[in-house]
Amino acid sequence: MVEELINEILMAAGTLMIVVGAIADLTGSIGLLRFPNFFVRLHAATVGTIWGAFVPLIGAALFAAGYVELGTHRWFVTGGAAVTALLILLLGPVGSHALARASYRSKAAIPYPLIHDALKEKFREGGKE
Amino acid sequence: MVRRMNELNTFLFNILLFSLFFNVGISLYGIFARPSLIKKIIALTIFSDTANVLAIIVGYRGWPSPEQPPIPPVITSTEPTSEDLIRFINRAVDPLPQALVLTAIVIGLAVTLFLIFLTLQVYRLYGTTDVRRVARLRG
Amino acid sequence: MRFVGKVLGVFFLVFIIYVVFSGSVSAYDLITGVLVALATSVITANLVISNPSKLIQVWRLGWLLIYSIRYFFVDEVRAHLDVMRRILHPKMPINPGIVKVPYEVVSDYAMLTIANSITNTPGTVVVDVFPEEKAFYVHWINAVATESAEARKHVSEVFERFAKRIFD
Amino acid sequence: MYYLSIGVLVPSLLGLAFVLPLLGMIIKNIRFFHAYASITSLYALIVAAYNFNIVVREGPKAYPFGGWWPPIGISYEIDEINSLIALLTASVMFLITLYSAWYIRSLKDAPYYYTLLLGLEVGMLGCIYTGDAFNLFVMLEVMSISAYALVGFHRNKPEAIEAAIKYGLFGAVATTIYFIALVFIYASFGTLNMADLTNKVTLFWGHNLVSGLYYGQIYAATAVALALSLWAFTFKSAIFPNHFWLPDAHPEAPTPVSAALSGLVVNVGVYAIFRFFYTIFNPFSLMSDLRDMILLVTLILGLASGLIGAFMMVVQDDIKRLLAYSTISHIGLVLIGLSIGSSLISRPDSQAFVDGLTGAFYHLINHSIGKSLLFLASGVIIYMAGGTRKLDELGGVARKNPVLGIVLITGVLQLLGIPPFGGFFSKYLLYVSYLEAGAPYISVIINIISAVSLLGYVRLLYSVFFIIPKREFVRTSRLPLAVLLVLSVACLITGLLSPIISYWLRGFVEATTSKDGILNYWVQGYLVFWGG
Amino acid sequence: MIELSTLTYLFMAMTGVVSLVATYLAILESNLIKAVVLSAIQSTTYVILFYLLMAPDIALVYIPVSVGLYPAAVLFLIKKTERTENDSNEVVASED
Amino acid sequence: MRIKKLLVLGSLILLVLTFSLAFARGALGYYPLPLPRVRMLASWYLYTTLNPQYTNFTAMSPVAVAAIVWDYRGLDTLFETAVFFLAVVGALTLMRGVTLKSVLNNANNKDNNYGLSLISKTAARLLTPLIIAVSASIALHGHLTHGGGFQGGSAAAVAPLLVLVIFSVYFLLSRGISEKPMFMLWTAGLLGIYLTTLAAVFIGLLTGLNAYVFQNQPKFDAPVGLPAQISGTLISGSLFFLNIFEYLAVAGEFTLVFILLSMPEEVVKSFISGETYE
Amino acid sequence: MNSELYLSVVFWVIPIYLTAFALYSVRAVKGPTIPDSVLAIDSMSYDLAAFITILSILFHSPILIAVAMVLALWVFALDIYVAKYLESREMGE
Repeated sequence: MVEELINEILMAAGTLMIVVGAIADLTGSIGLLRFPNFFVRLHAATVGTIWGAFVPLIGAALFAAGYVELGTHRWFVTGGAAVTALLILLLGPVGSHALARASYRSKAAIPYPLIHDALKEKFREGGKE
Repeated sequence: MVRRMNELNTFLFNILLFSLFFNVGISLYGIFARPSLIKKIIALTIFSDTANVLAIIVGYRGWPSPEQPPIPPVITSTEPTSEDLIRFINRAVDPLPQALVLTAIVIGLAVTLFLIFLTLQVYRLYGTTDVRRVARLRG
Repeated sequence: MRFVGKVLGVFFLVFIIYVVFSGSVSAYDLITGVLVALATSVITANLVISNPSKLIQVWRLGWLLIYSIRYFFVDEVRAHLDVMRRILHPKMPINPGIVKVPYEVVSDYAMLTIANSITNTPGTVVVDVFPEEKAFYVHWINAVATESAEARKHVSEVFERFAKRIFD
Repeated sequence: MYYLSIGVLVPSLLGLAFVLPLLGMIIKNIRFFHAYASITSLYALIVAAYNFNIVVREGPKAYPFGGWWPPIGISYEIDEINSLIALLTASVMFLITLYSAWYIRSLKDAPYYYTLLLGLEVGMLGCIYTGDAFNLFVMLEVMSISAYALVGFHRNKPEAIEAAIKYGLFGAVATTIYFIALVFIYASFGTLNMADLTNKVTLFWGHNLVSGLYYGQIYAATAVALALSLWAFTFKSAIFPNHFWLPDAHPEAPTPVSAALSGLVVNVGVYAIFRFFYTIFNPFSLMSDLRDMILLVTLILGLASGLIGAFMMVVQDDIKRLLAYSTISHIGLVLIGLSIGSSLISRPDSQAFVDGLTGAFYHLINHSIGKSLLFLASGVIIYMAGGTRKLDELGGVARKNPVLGIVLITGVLQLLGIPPFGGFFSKYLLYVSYLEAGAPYISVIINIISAVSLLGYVRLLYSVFFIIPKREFVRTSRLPLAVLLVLSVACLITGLLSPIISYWLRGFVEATTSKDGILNYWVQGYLVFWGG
Repeated sequence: MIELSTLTYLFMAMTGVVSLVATYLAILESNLIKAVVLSAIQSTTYVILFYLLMAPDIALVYIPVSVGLYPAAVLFLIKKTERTENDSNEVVASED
Repeated sequence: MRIKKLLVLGSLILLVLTFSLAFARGALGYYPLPLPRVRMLASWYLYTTLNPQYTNFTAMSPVAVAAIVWDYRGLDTLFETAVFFLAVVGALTLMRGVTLKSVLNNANNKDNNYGLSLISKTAARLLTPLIIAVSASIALHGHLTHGGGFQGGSAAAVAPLLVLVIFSVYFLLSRGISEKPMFMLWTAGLLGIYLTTLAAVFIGLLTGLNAYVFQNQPKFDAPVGLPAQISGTLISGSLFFLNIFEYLAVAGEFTLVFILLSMPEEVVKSFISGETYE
Repeated sequence: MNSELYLSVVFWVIPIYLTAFALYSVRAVKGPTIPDSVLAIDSMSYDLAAFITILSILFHSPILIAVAMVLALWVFALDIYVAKYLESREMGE
């Protein structure tokens, strides 16, 4: 009985997170299309990554943990989704940062217009690049 | 209703098939007509990948019912009974093309890696990867 | 001795990830997990952990827990809603700028935590980091403050407070 | 009774290749590798001879790998023809390996060279032995990738690298196309085993216990599959539209490798065409009209490549390039012989049919021996002439070294088709078969091909023999000459024993391509395992 | 009422069309790095296809090979050689 | 030019849509969806891949693909490994004589000058053991769920590849991951694969029983077999060993290839120039 | 047990995800710069990982999940390669 209640709660929470994730995902993709340059698009991509992928993955993990009909292999889903979510939490920002830094330094993407650019001043002082 | 649904499904599936056929054509154009060796290698990978997807499609099976998808060819219990096996056979997709594609992917990767080394060597010797210029330099 | 500590730290990390990813706790998983974790930790211990004594200070884990709850339920929600509003707003109100955000933590992992926290909240992305200057350069979608001390208060103060407690 | 020797030959050779790079890191003495490679290829020769003996005594035999009976598992199936070609391959490879010990002496990288050479041998033997269409694809790749790497072995030579990448790029396309053909075959027949395919196409039994009957529209699918696989096989054996890589690749490879590529590797494509269009899609099959069309195409392609090879030979001024074009011409001749089975040309059990196939295989053997001989001899000549390959600069090398001269004449006469040598009898059989089939104009074209190529060979002989040497040549050691002598004796034997050889070959061809032979292939390859 | 099967087939069709677009642009792109990135899009679509065609085993092989190893190897190669394809028949596409 | 490209693309897509619609409406003969049944051979594989009732006719692995790859059609896979082996040997042939020590000596070896930012480096440090753990899990469960040696090995190769890219090749070399250990790992894996495929034959020769090359489980006419279970845990005989060895071989192979690819160009050129051939 | 209800809610998430993927691929194909395309592939793959997990629940095939993780891992590697390509003089340095 208690077990069923716990499963129910897990599935409800999972569903909620999945739905939130889907909406955030759609918003992120719209932002990626609408925003004017690469550096601003990074923010939209973060929306798509954290709420669009991390949250629904955790939701799916909870859902699978509560969804008995998947059989004994449901822990496989839970574990896989949890590890994937953790990895995305670690990898997503690092990837964004690496891309941003590379494209700023190599001028592959131009961040302007900006209201303030501390990095440009830094490079001008240091005489780099 | 069922027939209309079936026709819609067929239409959607055919889009996939014809996209893949067109991919074969485009990538062959890339291999034969583009001048850069690197572009040729990229086109070669696309070509072999498309062949692999076609092979997998051959092994796919239709849905037994609209809510019941086919399952991957893995038995989920380690001590299956006869009923388990019958249910498994009735829903699992064909494993043989998957095994063939596994082999083909690795082979394609091996050949491509070797071609990449060869292209590097071509660049070291000729200073270009453009086949037209290579042919001209060779005389 | 120090090396053993490092190995043990990596060992538990790898072992937990292995078992969670395998999704079962049968004897086969446990035995292979121990073997894999042992091999991996011996190979990579020096790369991963530099100060093993921090691993046994359990209160750090408690701070990590508090921090993650606060991060996911307060900071993330606020930042997400803000950026989603900007995306869906017909006029798309953005005000981007790259600001300098200094930090004070010592260890690399603390720095990584702050940087990832900044990047993971939409609206701020770490573009560059200069360890010798101890400063992030953050691309901020709504740069209300261009001066570095002010910007730090907006962007990274909370993260830094927790990161210091967890890793330093 | 399952003979382990059939199954164990190719995998064990592969294992011997696996350890070679590691040994190369440990052992620095180059002689060890010469010995290792020679012993390995001698082992291959002995086992191949043993397998041939089995087939001669007991008929076709199959070996199921893993104990999985076909078509569930893969099986090797050898009959008279493919065990003979395997024996030929193993023996010529043995001589080439011996010769390599002389050739590779100055390079420090013997382990890698021998690994690749062993890989080439593994690939060829696997292609020939296999009884499974997909395994043929894998083995083709094993063979091809070693060939690409060996062509580019002289890494600092721009031409070699360019030839290697051309060969490799389009070779990869060809094998992928063969893979697509296999997808079609599996989609329509539901099996990949050659014996089982034979049954389904010929309807010996029809519905198979394991793999059912047909699926979907087999006729269109088979047409596509056959066209695609023909493309791949013609690429591997350098038949006319796909011959463009050969004149670059074969001359630029190290000389022993050129001999292996020209003498043996091209045989594999021809053998695959034989296996596909005489055993699987045999004259008695349901789809024989498709097969007739395709064999007509191969006839045209064979004629074209015979003529093109012969004409291009005449205008070459590079000795190895000349020999490479001669390969195209000779493989064209072999393909002409193989195309006789189209029922538009001859009936399946007629005299012409057997004569044409006998001639084709006889010519295949003659060409392998003669071409390897000439390429290996050209290596010695180039060495003696100080590295030049231009015909005009060779200036009478053979006069300095009479053994070399005799050997060279033997090889040229073998390929040219002059009576005491084998080439004459095989060309004669090809000529006669088309006369018997009522297509004399093709016989005439065969003669024209021979006549045109005569000019090319005469140029070769002229520059090597009839110019008075004006400069000093490097002296060469005995080992390569001994190998060459063995090969030239083989040339003489194929000629002198031609009645016996052609009698045997005729028997083999009849046993393989008659209806009973095909039935027997299926029975040995499939039915025996299922106790039928 | 839409069904799971139709949605799956719709997903297949979408990925097919996207792969066609990506392939076409990758072959015609004269900037080789862009071509690599576009072929990575094509690879991603094929991963989806492998997944939807119930071949996760293939997907597991194909992802490392096509998303990870090919681009890496080709980018190593491009870094050492040439960045663009010098196709005289085409104007080099400008970045906007 | 851009307009032309877009036009061609649009017409291509339109062509695809038209063709599919025509075929779906039955214009050129009805092209149906895949049928809801598989080929007969496939059902044999599915039925015998793990079937405790037929102990003489099963591969004892729940994963049909892995069973086909390593047991039913093991020969293909052995030679696929051979293709990879020969390709890498070919690459080594092209790079012969170029040793890593020389590369190290020629470079001014300071880690800080190379590589990406500190954030990426710290993340890579943390990521390395995680990747190895996950890849080992994929490889070691190859006989039970999806995955296997190649999958796991190629995932494991990400770790050295990421370290190579994020830090630099010099960092990798200073940590002892160089040509020679990878070479050893690779050859060890290959030999393991090879010996496993012949294991049943050796057992058969020793015991005087009939056995086939590549045999895994006992057959009707060949009672030799590798253990399918160890104290109740399924290990599927040779599949388990083959997965392990393939994992080692593939990880070593890829690392070797990328170390070769990342060598600085000037060093390689100085080695290659000046060779002569006859 | 209301698993049916939850499943039907999750089912209606699919079209939203498909729309998002379409938009992502528009950005990925359009560019205009290389980092833009890579960023779009990146976000798309992470979302794909989530979507794959949801689908494997809907398909009742738990084994399909392993794909998600490997996808996330390797797409990150793609980011790093491109970043390194843009930044450095040679890939190995």
